[in-house]
Amino acid sequence: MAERIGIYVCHCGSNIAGTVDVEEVARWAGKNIDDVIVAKDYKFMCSSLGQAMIEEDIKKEGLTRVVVAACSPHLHEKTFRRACENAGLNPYLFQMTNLREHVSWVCNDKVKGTAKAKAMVAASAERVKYQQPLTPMYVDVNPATLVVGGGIAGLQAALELADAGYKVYLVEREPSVGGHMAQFDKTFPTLDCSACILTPKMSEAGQHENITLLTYSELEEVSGSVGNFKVKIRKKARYVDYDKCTGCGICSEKCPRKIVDEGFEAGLGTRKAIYTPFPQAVPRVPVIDTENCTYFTRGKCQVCSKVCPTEAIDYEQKDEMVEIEVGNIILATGWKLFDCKKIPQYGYGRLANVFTNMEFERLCNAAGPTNGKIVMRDGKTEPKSIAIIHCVGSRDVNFNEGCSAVCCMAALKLGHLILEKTKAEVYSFYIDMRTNQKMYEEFYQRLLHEGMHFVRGKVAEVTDAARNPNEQGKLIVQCEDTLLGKQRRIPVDMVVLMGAIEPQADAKELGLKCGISCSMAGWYTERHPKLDPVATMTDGVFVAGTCQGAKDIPASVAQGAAAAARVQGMITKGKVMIEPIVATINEEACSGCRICNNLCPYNAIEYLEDKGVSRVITALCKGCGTCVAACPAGVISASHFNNQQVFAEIEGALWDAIAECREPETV
Amino acid sequence: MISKSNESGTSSFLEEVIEDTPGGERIVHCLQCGSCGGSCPNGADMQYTPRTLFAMINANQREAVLSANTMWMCVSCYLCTTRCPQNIPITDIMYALKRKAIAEKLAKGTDAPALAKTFTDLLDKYGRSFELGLASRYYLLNRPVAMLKMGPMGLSMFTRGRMSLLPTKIKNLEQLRAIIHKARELGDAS
Amino acid sequence: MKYAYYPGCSMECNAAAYEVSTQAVARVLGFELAEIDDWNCCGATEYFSQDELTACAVVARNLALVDSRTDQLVAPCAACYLNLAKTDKLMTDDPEMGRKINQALAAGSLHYEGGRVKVRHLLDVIYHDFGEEKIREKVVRPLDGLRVAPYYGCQVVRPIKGDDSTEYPMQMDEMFTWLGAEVVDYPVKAHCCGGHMTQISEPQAFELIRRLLQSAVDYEADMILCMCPMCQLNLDAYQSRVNGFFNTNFSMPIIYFTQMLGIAFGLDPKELGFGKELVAAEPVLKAKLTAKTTT
Amino acid sequence: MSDDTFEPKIVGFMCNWCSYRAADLAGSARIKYPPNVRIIRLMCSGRIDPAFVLKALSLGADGVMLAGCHPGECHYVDQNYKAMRRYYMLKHTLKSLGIEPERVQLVWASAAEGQHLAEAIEKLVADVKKLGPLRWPSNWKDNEDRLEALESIVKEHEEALEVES
Repeated sequence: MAERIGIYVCHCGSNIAGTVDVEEVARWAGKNIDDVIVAKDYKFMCSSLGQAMIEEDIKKEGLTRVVVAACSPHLHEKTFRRACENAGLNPYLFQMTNLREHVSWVCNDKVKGTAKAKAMVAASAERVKYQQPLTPMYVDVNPATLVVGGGIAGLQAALELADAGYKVYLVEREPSVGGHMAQFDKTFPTLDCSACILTPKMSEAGQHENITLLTYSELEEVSGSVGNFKVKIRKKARYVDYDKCTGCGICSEKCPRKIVDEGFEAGLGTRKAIYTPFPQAVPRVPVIDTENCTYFTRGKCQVCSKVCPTEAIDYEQKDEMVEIEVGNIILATGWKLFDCKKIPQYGYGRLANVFTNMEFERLCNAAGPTNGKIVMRDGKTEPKSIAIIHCVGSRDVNFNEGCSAVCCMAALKLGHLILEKTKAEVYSFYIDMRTNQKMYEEFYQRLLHEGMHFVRGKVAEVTDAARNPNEQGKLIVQCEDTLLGKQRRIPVDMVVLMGAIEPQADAKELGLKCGISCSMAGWYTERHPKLDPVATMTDGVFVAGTCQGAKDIPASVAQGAAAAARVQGMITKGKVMIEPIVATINEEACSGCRICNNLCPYNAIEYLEDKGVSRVITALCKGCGTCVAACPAGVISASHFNNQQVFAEIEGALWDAIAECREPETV
Repeated sequence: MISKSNESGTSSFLEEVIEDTPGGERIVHCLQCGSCGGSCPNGADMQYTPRTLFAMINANQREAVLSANTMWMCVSCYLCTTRCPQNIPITDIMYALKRKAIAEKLAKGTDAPALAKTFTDLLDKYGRSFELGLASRYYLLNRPVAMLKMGPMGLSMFTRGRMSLLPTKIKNLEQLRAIIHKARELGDAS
Repeated sequence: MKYAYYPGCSMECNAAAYEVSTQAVARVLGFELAEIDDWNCCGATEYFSQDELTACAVVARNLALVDSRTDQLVAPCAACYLNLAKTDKLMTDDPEMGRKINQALAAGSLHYEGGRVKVRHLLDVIYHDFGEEKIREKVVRPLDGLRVAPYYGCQVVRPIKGDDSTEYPMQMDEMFTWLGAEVVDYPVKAHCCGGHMTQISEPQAFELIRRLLQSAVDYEADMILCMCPMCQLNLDAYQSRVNGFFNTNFSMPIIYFTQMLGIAFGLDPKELGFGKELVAAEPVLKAKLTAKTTT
Repeated sequence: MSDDTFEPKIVGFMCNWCSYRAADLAGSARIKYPPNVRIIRLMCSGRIDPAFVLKALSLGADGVMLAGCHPGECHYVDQNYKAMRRYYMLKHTLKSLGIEPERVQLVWASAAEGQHLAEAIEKLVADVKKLGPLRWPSNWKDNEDRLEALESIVKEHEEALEVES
């Protein structure tokens, strides 16, 4: 029996009707396309009246298929699917034609626009005939959540969920949560002390009944899909019994082995071979750094074991694998600092008094290696002048094309701290001063008032090659002052490089484990850059904080909370709908060649050894259709995008070419 | 950021510069950061830094650009080029501007075009460069006073066998000249 | 091992010391430099300021003359190296330009396919193709106690990126530690020697030369090692004029790196072209190295 | 039909996540481009079966655009690389069928690159205009052998396609 198709062409006010003759398109479709029962145009199809019209026609005319030619399906596909469903028609028997974004808005010529619109309506109409009723699938959502990364974004997400009463596993690869924020002294623009606002959240997370803290742990493997992920986590051996340790710290105090702390203290301070990264660490349980521990390297010492009052030291401890089940995953894995040695002309690593911003944060920090005294590399001399260089490795196509977003403000903050703590002259070398959040511009004005010097120009080089007695013994910052149009050489005692914020080195690898991708620059790709910034293309996997792109603390916190809210929504609903767009293999016809097996990025195709055929695991399939296109026997089919549907759509789109071919033109 | 359009909307100087420089299209990405002007060993003596020149090119200030001393201060050290955060081939743009300035006789206050001309002529004539010939012709014509100061140095060079009195000629001068002739012809045609 | 060799005009006379020491070092290390027959001048920076297409065609004639059995071309001069490499790259990257250049070459019955010849600087060849082990093997007179300042200049390290840094190249530094010398890590080793500014505008040129000499003196170098005839000429021949201009008293020998390689390999300074430099190296060599040779 | 008035008919296959959204963005930004491309949405460029392209050309299309996310940015991890591999093989097939490979162009456009996509469409339309109409269907009728050749090539092609190296 032939289908009964209804076609609805929207004016969208004058948005479509301005460059497409919508009445003509509807009239033409009604006359020329087979099986079309109703073809109408209407001012605003998405309005309740428009929807009601479609619903009524479905019932009255007994429509079995519906095409709406209006805007992008990304806007209103759901609206019209619902309308169909209301009228008792399976929503997957509906097709949407994009006349606004793809025709009327991009075309000036009404005749040509109308012709294109006809072809696109024909394409939808031919395709819709072959569409099949589909039923969305629903799966239960496990209310537990995994948060990866214990920086401020991850802490925020974990606490929001835990406070709402849901179980959270918080995984952090360092021995303590806190992330980069724990290293900072003050935070811009309010200058509140970073530790004062962060550590309460850290201890809250450490003590929360709903949070299982897995520090010094890394995500090993993820399987399953939204609602029901199975996750393997490697708990690295601390060599300290978590349950016995009271965090008294005697072991670190007595440990005879002192090493430079390249981690938390950014190379400026020291720590012991058994250590907690900083005094407020959560948990307080230390770890043994086996590469430097005398016992592990030379088999002798065991001082920590001897002094531990609770016998918590366990040299035999092994890495442990923990398996957990969660419904959703939030990635909040943060960033890493650009390696400033990659720009040798700035002298980092060669000229002693060139510092990175992270080193300088520790230098300013009252709990840092100098107790907050700003001194040169010799540990005692107070600098008389300091240059802060912006955009080191950012806004540079050789390293990171993007702007790191926070360095201008961080530079202003460091400038303020220097002016507050020393009598030094402070120079900021910037390309553009970017202070575009609440109270940021005001903070810039404050620094102008406080007497920080600003030079607009990207620094060319920092050198110790003096050209005159003035420069002798100094670091000379050479640049063009672009506001003067003149080259300048400014001798200073100390240089601070504002290194770029870069994606974590293993971001891509972790993303692959969770089935999400990275941008060219290495940031996690969100579902929509504006309208869906914390969800990802993989249902049940969310991102928060700097792993999604460079951002400041308020934005990281907001994203952490937003991701938690999205997860709560999933948990509250209890069930999650899965679009029924999946591939299926006709096992009868499958030759078992296994070509499709390796193509699937989600390992959703299994090979059944006993039957000698392949099968799609529906729950894992995301419906990309690559296997469908690749199957040499043509026995894999993609629901809602099967070959018959696509071929029909091509035929419709070329209706005029086909007509020309049937009746060769006479010129 | 430099845009290709200009106030009058006609074919701009910017487009010409892009056309004449291999990789020149990168110029539109200039951030005006000044790492070129800051890096240049002669930057302090430039009338306009390269960055300023790019802004002037964008503003279609053709004559001012071509009569600037900037490109004549360029020593082809390529520091600006390798340091440019936008990969603009700055040194090559300087070469393109030198050629334009010479062709349009806008080069001012510099002996560089004369040196280039003398050098090129000698090359065309002998196929090799000839230091004494270059020195005598170029200095006598352009900088007779400087020539006197060069005397002692020239003598030291001569006594150490580092200055030859006669030019070396290549064997197949005919072939070289034919190539040069054809290249000029092709250059003039385009 | 055999390489095609493009000496460049300076090597014939002004930089004869570079030429003889290069050949001497080649003999010790066991490689042959087969001079391109009837090569012509590379045009320096001057031809490119005048006429790009013709300049490229003039350079390309040399590439086209490289024996078809060789695909490695060695140039000891920085400017020659860059002009040859740049022309080759342009012909590879820009087919339209390649076509035009070949049209010009055709007038002399020549043809060159971009990318056929790999253009290399002498330092690159000695550093990579022989390397630490082979070079150490040949050392008979270690340069212990001699403080050398390797000077790279510009056009070998920039803009064509090799595997060394464009800002702080290290390959000559490393090579001289193999020879036992104390290598001075001074900040201007890849800055400009003044180039042709010595001919155009002396104040600028002299200032650039002064910066290099001053830095080497600040870091207490005994000599500057260079790898380009133009750099050597500017730093050596103009040194007394720089002294006059700034009222300084630099007396810094400027020696080709191949000359010192030769010394370390035990060759006689005479066959390495010593004595041709205007600021004599002899006193330094005597003071620092004579004691060694006798032991 | 003179060359001046020739308006090529082109089918565009675009992935749901990047290139289709790029086309949406071109629309909302009111960027104008020639109205010759009729867009068909697929979930991923990896879904593009070479047979779709041949089908379109055989029905009278003068050109085909394939568009997907940038390499490394595929929403299905890396399926666009598979599209790219197929595209190169497809070009060989087209050549052996005597069709100018420039009629089929692969474009990467992220959801933010409306302008880039519009420019790519402009280029494809201009390129196809230069080549003139394909008239494959009528040529086809003239030559039954070619039909067979096409079928065998498609088959061979598909078999060779996905063998892992």
